[in-house]
Amino acid sequence: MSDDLYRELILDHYRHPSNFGHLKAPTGKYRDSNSNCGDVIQMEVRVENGKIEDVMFTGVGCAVCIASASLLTENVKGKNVEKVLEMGEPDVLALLGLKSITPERAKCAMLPLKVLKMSLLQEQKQA
Amino acid sequence: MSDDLYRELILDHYRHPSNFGHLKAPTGKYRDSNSNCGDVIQMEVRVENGKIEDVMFTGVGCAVCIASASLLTENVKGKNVEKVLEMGEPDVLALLGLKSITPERAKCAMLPLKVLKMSLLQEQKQA
Amino acid sequence: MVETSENVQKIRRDFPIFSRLENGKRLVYLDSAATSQRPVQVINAVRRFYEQMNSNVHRGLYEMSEEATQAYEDARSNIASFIGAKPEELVFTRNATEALNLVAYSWGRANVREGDVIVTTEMEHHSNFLPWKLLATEKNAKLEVVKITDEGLLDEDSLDEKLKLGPKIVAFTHASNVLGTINDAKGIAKRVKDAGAICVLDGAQSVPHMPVSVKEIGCDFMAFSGHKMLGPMGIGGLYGRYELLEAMPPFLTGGEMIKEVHIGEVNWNDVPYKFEAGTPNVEGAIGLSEAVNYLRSLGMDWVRSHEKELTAYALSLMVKESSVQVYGPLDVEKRGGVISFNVDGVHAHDVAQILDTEGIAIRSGHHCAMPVMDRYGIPAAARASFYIYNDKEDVEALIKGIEKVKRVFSVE
Amino acid sequence: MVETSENVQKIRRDFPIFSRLENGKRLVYLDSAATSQRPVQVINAVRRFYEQMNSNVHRGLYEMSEEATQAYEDARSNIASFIGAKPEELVFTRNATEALNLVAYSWGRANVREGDVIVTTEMEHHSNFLPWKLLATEKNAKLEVVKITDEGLLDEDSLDEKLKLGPKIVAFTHASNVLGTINDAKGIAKRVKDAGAICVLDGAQSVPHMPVSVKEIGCDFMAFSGHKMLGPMGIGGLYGRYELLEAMPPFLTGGEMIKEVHIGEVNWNDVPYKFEAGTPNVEGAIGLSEAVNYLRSLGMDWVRSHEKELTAYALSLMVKESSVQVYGPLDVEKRGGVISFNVDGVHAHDVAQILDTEGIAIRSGHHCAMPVMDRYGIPAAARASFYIYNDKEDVEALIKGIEKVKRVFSVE
Ligand SMILES: Cc1ncc(COP(=O)(O)O)c(C=O)c1O
Ligand SMILES: Cc1ncc(COP(=O)(O)O)c(C=O)c1O
Repeated sequence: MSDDLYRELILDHYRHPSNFGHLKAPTGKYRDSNSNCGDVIQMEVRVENGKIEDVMFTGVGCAVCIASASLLTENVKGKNVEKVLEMGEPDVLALLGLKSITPERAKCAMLPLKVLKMSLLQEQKQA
Repeated sequence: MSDDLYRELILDHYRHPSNFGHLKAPTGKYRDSNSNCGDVIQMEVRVENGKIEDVMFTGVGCAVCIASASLLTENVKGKNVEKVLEMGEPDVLALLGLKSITPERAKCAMLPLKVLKMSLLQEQKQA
Repeated sequence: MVETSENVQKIRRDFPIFSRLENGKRLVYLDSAATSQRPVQVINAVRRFYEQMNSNVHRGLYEMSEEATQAYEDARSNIASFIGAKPEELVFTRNATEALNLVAYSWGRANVREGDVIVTTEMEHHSNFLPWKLLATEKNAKLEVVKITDEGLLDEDSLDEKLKLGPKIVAFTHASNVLGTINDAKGIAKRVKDAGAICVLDGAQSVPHMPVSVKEIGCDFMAFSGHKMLGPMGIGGLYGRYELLEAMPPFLTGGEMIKEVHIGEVNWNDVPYKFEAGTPNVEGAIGLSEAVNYLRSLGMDWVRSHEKELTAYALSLMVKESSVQVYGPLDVEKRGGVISFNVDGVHAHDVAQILDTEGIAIRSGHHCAMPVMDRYGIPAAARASFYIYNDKEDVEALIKGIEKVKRVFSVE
Repeated sequence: MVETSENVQKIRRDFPIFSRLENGKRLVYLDSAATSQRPVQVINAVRRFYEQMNSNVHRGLYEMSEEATQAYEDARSNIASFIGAKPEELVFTRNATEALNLVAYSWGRANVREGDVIVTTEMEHHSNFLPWKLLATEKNAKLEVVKITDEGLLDEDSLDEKLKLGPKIVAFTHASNVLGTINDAKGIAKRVKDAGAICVLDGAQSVPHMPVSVKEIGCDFMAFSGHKMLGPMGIGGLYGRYELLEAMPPFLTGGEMIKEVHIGEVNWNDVPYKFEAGTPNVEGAIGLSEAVNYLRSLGMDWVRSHEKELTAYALSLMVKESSVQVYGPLDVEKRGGVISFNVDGVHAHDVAQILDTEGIAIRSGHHCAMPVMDRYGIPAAARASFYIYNDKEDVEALIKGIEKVKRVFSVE
């Protein structure tokens, strides 16, 4: 299974992540880390009329974590906030092209979605 | 071995302990207990010119503990304080007529000597 | 009756200890309230961990460490469900004592102020008494102690009186390790909550012996020990209501319980990890989970009714002996399988020692419950306690042993 | 060389885990700094306890309980002598983390006042950092952190500077779990004592790997963990100088740690029992004692020199790789068998994961030492660590594994 993790899709997004950087005028922003591993992800979103207009991320992490953030940000742009809040592990695995993942690596893969959701919730609270 | 503990000598001294009660004018007094078992012994001594003139005890305890206190007080009356401070487990076992004893029961048997020594040390501190 | 005994024979075969001879005699183990024995299933689970996946948890990416982490978290879910809790509400501790101290240090230090009232009872084990006493002393709070009746039940009036003082915390035991008394945890918890206090339950003597659900009871915290319920030593648990655990400051600090530490700044980890500092006792958790499976396979209702039967039988024989004093309620609906007693004129140590010569293991002393001893004006008591591997033969051996005590000490 | 490898083959046969396949490959276990493996001698000692004398300690008068008590206290004496301490100076704890917290809570709360200085270092595991940080915050004391050099040694000037502040406590690690650095514990302890402070040593990474004597070192407290030295999880120890332990208030309260409790009055038990509240991990202590016997039979000098040899070999190969960054001193006289490293452009997780596909178990992450990570400006590192059952073949497997990492990530 492990060898699967390092296919071109993931390695490409790790080396050249999409949407890496900061947003000009984010409406929501959140940062979190995985305990015991050192992965840190920050998401910045701009939501307009319940839609994700733009999203960017920064952070450090392993290939799975960074690729997940990169693929996720590509995927959610233009989506309704509700739809994104409904996303879960199967969606992230599908984006990564993985059938399954071990629990420790799942934490890496899922951190970006977790942080994204929190940034959206924060956005809503402020609105 | 255990059956040994309940020979007549010990049972007699348990039922009718010698020197049980309080001294009129003790020069030293000490009380201690065994953790986790509920044995409590108090010793009161009167020392004159480095000699134990009189000693009495009070307390509650098992047959071994009470018999040990009873036999010990009988034994030390008139003895030099130094001699008593030198006494140890073999002396107590000899008084009880026992060849050996398990560690838990040793705590019961040795409590009276331990308390007696402390009462003597206290006496000396005050003198 | 016969059915029960066959059951017990079958159970005993799972416990290697019963092939031991005690002083050359068949071991009659009547000290499960101190610690239970372990079935081969638990022993093997611990050994399997050592031999097949021993590694540290939560931090390893290699296969073996993932397996260990999974096994550790599966154990948490399994044990949590056994007491009616969610996995994230179960903190692993060394034993019930540490669990109770955790509440006193963390919740207590953060919430108790000068002049506040903390309530405990005369029936408590030192582990559910001293942490509150120290907390009270440190905070200049008042420790109020609910009385017990002569029969050995919590005194309802005394409880009411203490609740009227508006306490911050009420800590009480589900089942007494001396009197056997089983308190109506659910009813008391409701009254405690109505009085606005936090309800801390000591489940050390109930979780091993009867169905217990924290959700059903409605307490805020509950402590228990693995070694009293067929599990290994060195592992126990604290149930805490999620919102409370969330809001509490950590207790021990170190590895595993943080998200980020920089010299200037610290972020604590999520519940329950926030309370599990350092390398946990992984093999202990796995062993305890196996113990829970074993108990589940018997059914906690069976465990309770089996012990009730043995207790009723033992009490019926013991009350006939005029020179034997039995403490605690005589109604087996109100009590568990713990019987404390004294033989007139004989110290409890001597009772235990003489029973040992017959291969019978009981406990003697104050059972870490000196306030109970004070209440009955006795320095010590002998205590026999039953569990799943005991049967009527064991009860009869106990009664015969007491006869020997009386002979040796010439008690009428 | 050949001699060593034969020794290792012999040792490995004592460890059942090595018959496991990791991802279908021979297990190359390079994560002993996280937790060590257990030899069959330890596994059997624990099982024997369960099967033959499992019972609670210190409170039973029956034969089996006396045996358990004896075994528990023998374990204490044996482990104490292994670290150059007297039995009454060894308190059993769950792990090193709890031991360090005990000192911070008990000695710390009783002795540290507002404005006092507490010193720790940039090199510490969170377990020897957070308890002091919390203590400082609670008491409004100042936490001062000794710097480390680029090479990964304690900065002597920085240490001097902090000692001049007249600290109450100086806590430092004997061996770093990230950099491998071995500090001159004896020399530093003397300077700490001369400065009038209490000296707390974290021995978690030294006691398993080299001869350590607290008497020789002259520290006041030392913490260590059983699971890192071939023993079970859930058991560790705190050495404390007798006079200090005597004078300290208890930490956890409950059963076993008192002499008398009445509602109004409490007398604490003697040292070390005063600090062991509740049912201890008896089987853990017995298992750890057997682990100590195993280490003693190898000789701690052999252990140290064996690891030195492996470390030197590994370092000599790793420094040749320009894309591999190794942290900590390169001189094996100054370091133990822990090697942290990063491969350029590859996150440590990915290094660990790819090595796992080759059956090699290493750790990755911040190793519960985020201040060290901050010091080197890295979010994480991969870490390989050696113990008695590793040999040069394992080192070569590691190097080959790193080659694979570079291939997968196309690192030059
Ligand atoms: C240097 C150091 N100190 C303390 C600890 C904490 O040990 P434990 O988790 O067993 O409490 C560790 C373990 O990782 C360590 O390496
Ligand atoms: C009622 C009760 N509470 C708490 C405890 C403490 O359990 P442990 O020693 O496992 O912490 C006991 C054990 O004797 C007990 O009987």
